Amino acid sequence: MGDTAFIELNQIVKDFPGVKALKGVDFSVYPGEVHGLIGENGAGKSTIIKIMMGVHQKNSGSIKINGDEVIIDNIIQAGRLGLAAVYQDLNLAMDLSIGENFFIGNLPKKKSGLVNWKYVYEETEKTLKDLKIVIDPRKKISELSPAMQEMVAIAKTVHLNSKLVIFDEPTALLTNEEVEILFDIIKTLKKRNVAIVYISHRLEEIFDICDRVTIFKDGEWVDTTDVEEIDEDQLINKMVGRNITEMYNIGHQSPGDDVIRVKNLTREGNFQNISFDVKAGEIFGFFGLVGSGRTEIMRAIFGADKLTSGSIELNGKPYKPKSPIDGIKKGIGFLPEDRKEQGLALALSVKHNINLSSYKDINRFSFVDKKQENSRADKYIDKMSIKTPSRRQTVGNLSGGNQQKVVIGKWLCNDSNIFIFDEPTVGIDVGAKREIYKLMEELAAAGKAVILISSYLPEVMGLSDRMAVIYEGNLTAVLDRKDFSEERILKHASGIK
Amino acid sequence: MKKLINKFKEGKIAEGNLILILIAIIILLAIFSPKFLTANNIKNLVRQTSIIGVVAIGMTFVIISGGIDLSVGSILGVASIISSMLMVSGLPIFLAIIVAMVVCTLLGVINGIIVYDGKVPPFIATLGMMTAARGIVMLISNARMIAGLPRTFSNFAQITILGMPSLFFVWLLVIIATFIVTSQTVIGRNLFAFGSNPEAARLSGINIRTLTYFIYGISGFMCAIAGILMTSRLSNGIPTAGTGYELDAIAAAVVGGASLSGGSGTIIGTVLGALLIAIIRNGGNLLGINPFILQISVGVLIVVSVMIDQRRKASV
Amino acid sequence: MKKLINKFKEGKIAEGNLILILIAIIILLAIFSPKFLTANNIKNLVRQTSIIGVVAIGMTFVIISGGIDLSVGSILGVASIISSMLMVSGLPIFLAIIVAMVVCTLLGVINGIIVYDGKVPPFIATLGMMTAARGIVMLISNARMIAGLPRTFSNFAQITILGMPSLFFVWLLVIIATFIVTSQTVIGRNLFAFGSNPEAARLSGINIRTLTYFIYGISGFMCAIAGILMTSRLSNGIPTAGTGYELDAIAAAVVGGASLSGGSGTIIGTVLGALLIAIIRNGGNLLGINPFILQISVGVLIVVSVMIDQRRKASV
Amino acid sequence: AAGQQEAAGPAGEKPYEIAVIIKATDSDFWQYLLVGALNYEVENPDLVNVTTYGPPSEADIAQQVTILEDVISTNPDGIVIASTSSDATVPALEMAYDKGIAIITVDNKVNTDKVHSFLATDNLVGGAMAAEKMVEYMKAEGIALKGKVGIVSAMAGIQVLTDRDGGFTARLNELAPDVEVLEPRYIDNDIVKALSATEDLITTYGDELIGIFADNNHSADGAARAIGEQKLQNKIILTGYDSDPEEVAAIKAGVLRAIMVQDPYGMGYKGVDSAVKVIEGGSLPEFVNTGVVAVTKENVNDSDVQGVLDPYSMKKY
Ligand SMILES: Nc1ncnc2c1ncn2[C@@H]1O[C@H](COP(=O)(O)OP(=O)(O)OP(=O)(O)O)[C@@H](O)[C@H]1O
Ligand SMILES: Nc1ncnc2c1ncn2[C@@H]1O[C@H](COP(=O)(O)OP(=O)(O)OP(=O)(O)O)[C@@H](O)[C@H]1O
Ligand SMILES: [Mg+2]
Ligand SMILES: [Mg+2]
Repeated sequence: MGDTAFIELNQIVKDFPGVKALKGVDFSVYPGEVHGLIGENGAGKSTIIKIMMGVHQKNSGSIKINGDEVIIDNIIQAGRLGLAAVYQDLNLAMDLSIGENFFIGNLPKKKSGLVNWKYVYEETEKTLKDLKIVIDPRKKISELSPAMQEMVAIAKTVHLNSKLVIFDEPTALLTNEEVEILFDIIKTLKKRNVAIVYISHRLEEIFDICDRVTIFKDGEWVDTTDVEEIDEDQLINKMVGRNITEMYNIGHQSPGDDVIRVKNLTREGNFQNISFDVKAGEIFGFFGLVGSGRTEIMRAIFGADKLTSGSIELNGKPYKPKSPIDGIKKGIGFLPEDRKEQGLALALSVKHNINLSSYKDINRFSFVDKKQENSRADKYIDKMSIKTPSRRQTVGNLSGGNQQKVVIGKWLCNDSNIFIFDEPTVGIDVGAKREIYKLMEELAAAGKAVILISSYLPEVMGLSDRMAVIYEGNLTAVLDRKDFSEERILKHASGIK
Repeated sequence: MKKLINKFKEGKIAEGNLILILIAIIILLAIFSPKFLTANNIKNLVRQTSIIGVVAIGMTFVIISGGIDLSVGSILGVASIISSMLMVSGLPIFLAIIVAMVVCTLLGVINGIIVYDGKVPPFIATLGMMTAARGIVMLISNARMIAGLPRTFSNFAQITILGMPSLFFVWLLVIIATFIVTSQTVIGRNLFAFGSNPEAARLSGINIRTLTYFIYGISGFMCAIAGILMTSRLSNGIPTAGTGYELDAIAAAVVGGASLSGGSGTIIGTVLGALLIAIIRNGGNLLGINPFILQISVGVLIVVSVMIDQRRKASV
Repeated sequence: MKKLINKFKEGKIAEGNLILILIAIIILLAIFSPKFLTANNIKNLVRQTSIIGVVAIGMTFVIISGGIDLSVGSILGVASIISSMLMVSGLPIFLAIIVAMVVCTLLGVINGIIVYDGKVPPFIATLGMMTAARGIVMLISNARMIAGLPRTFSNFAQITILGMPSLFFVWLLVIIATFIVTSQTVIGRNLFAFGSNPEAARLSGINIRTLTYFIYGISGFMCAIAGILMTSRLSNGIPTAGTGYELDAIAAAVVGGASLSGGSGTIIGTVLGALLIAIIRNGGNLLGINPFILQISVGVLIVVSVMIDQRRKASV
Repeated sequence: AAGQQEAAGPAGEKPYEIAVIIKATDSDFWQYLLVGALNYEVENPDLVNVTTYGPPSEADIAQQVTILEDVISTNPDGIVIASTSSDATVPALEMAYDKGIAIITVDNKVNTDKVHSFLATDNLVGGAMAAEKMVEYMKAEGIALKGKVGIVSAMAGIQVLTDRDGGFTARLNELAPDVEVLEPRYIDNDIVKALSATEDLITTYGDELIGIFADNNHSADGAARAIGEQKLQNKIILTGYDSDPEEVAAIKAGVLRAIMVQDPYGMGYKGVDSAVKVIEGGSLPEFVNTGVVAVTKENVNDSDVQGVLDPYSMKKY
């Protein structure tokens, strides 16, 4: 760590229409340090890095680089100053090739002025290979799994040879293996005396990789400290203002009757011969590596995708879904993994989104019963403790965790009895995570069946009564809680017999 | 009332900006042309706006859903020719109108089928329908006007009720009905959800197939109403009726605040948008502005009013 | 070559479907009309397609970027009137062409400014320009054709080189140049990145302001070329020149595989799309099909070819 | 009806293939021309085989050139064309002429000598006649020749319309120098827009407005309706152009005072006939005036104008 900070931000204020995102925060990073930045959803983490990167303009405050005051009013300039970032939302051009995305905004030219494609593809291939990723860079990036896409984005940013590299929640989509690669990358950067900002909601990562950590709360700076001088409980306390111990400690029910029975389910190209059953009052985990086909299985059960063969029984009756309408009628609620693309109408109000699946029940001659609409919205805003100024707030303006709660509220509102949660806590802060876990507990206690898909092993292990493990579209094991062990699960998940 | 004014000030009424722009233009015109605020001119104005106003309302449904309907003008032509040919052939007026409405609604539904089941982008699906439907109109009418409509039918558009033209009341009825549908019914809620995020709407159990049929069907139905009004007003079935109306209708909806990417738009906004464009044209005519300069001004004003709207939205 | 065929079979060539459809139609027409595959008719065909083909290429840039340009027809009219008025007034042909090109490119850039800086949706921005530019054309030409062009200028469009019309070579030049720009230059690739994900493009440091100006400027420039070609071909400056071309150009690009939501589209696809539409019309004329039935067929075929394309894409 | 069969007999053998190309398919006027042409075919089935073509709109000049080129590719024996532009079709027509195809132009003169005959009305004269009729009726109604006269024009930038408006304005200026002729209002050939434009003219100029000239059938339909609705036919003298059923009704009702009717039927019929004569080696005059008739309430019921008013009544197929 050097003596002067590479970048130093003082009293930064940022207002968005209706929201004070940053209320005068300080933040500095030294060369060769990995600086963790944590806080609840909506605390202002992404906002401050976007100010550093010239994406947003601060309302007041100052930025110094190597001790000199600078004005960063666009991204190009930030790049010149040696700043680079991997943003939270995957910002890739899905219609383009991997190589092109690797060099987006920075394409190399030949002497003739034309794009040097040879260099583009060779360099991409080489750089990715160094990171143990072997793929054809001429492929369209949309053909990659989200995890691989994230790795491309990371590799691309690192390749820029910047003096400060910012990672905004890089691990949300990654498997253990890729997280290892990422940490190796960060260590290499550190050796090169690069300053690094690391944002994550997985606190153990902060302890694994960071030297110092800064905590934000509601747009205000709370503390900056050496990681060695703080423990996880203290960190959480500073972050959410209360103690959360034993994240995964929830009550477990004695299971009831089979609610859902699945036999030999097959969807060509996605999964084969999947059979399992889920009982009332049970939390049934689904673990597998990213891309193993869990989402597809659940989508097919919900009715969103077509099945090739196999049968499903719900409460003892045969069930053949043709569209989500059938699944919903039978009381299935599905929380999709991508809430922005599949779960929410972002431009509409909280109220509208909560009621989205229930309008069929709250109308008279197809006229919406507005009293019920409002009272249901209020009920679930309250029940889920959704942080929103009013039920009329546009969902797009809520923070990630609160958006997730709105989607859950939608299915509660629809009186579902089978809940499928697909990666429910991706990008969610610890406080909100805990609330979602408590909610699953409540659902199970009320006799509902809960299916939990997660790529985050501690979470599935901690919450599930039983767990199915999927490897490349095949069910490799169904384990009871007493048989859960990390080693065993990972073995099944990677196809080792 | 006070609440309303406050809401207005806070920019919470979506159509707020537009109302201000409209008022400003009305005041300007009233100052420069003493004829502008006469009863007669107002009557003319609403009469001139009613027909395109009805089309624009159907268009608003399509635009809220994230689609576009280029076939409105041609379907309007279908309504005009079919209803008048049937009347002339002796069918009772009432039946002729019903048949035209059914046919046009079906043409709209066919648009919906091409879009949903054929997965053809709305722009192309309705562009094809625009070309094909106009061809059909020309073919069955031999590109000729249809004359000899029953007197009672052609008189309808001439009637005034309480001093206002009958066309205005039809438009008003359409406005009220669609206002209720978009703001009070399940279909309205689903329409916005679908336009805002089709995949989320589907996964929430909304039947987006029938919804798509419904949306384009409504647009076709509105074209039928507009076509029948126009036929009554002109006492003739006109094969070229409605040519170019698609752009006017889209402009009205978008000036009224609808977004072509779907999920937003209001009936009242569209009504104001249609009025704004009509008032500019009417005012320009009253002031005796050179028609080409007027045309230029209309173009500029459409852009400027959308620009002002965007600015004010961003600053709230 | 074998590699190419394999790629083709695997559906990896974006324009594959279109080529198949095109070949099928050509075979059908060749069977039914012996005149279709004559040298003379082929010459006519390319001549007829060249002008709209150039406009469609400019449109392709805009569509790839996720925008739309409704003003192409009017800007084409501007080129026609300005270049012919200047020539008639005695300016050297060369200079007249340059002036027309500069003016039209500027009009395009103004579209870009309204879209980027004014944050007005492209549909509205260019709709305004469409109306305003046509007004300007009418105003400066007094809505009259401009006759009396220099012979050397009007002769240009009649010349054939190596048996092919000169217009074809201009089109070919434009195709080659834009093919290189879109596939081999940084600005071309930035265009795709921007259309595919504007936010990602911005965050990657692409200057999307100048890119937007460039895109609409190119479209304006292409309209200038097309307008000048048309003026030469028609030996007149025509104030109504290009009316309705926006829809033909969009149809060509979309039939050619461009998506109106941006990020995809190819120059070759657009060329094939323009040819497909032109061939249908040409074939209809050769077969002496009733013009209304021909109109209906064109509408249906545009929709069907896009539908087939979607199906095949989905099945790959 | 029209010759859809594909193969024509070898050149020189009957029936002759005659292609008729109109300016636009979207109006009664051009449909009337086709009736004339097709009637000729019906009357002489062994002599000619008529095929008809046309672009959807008169604004689309390039499309008409395209059609002409396509038609020439099919090698007909004769072409009858109403060319929208006087220059644009020249190269194609000259080529066809050189190939030995009989070329008959109608309605609009084309700037080349390589045409066998030209049949048309003079639109300048027709416009002037409309002015004369207007003045005549103003005098009859006792309206002082002072004030303003409006023009409702179907479309900007179309040559024949510009001629009509120009002929009208020039003649009216001669006959009534104290009357101001206003800038034309353009209506995109849309009757509803014609109606609105006329309403706005009436609102704007009130009593000052003493006459309106509408330069085609759609503009006259709309103008007549506006004037009729407000019962101003005795204060505002309306004269129009062309003929369609609505105009005829307006004439009979006294709202529209006069329409200048050309003979599109004759252009079609005589056009095909001329082509046949050329093919068979006859010689023809360079120009045939097909004439324009002013139809008013006085002569609207005369039997000899019925044919020009509604050629559809003469349709034989
Ligand atoms: N473009 C914007 N317009 C309006 N409000 C915004 C905008 N971007 C962020 N905000 C608001 O600013 C606040 C801070 O958001 P920010 O994205 O910085 O949070 P974060 O700490 O990154 O949260 P998360 O952990 O969920 O990513 C939130 O209340 C958010 O709703
Ligand atoms: N849009 C897509 N295009 C092509 N292949 C896809 C697409 N989406 C998923 N796949 C592939 O389908 C398979 C199953 O993916 P799926 O998303 O169901 O996995 P998952 O186990 O749910 O993992 P995740 O944690 O990503 O949700 C994988 O091989 C994946 O790469
Ligand atoms: Mg964030
Ligand atoms: Mg998944």
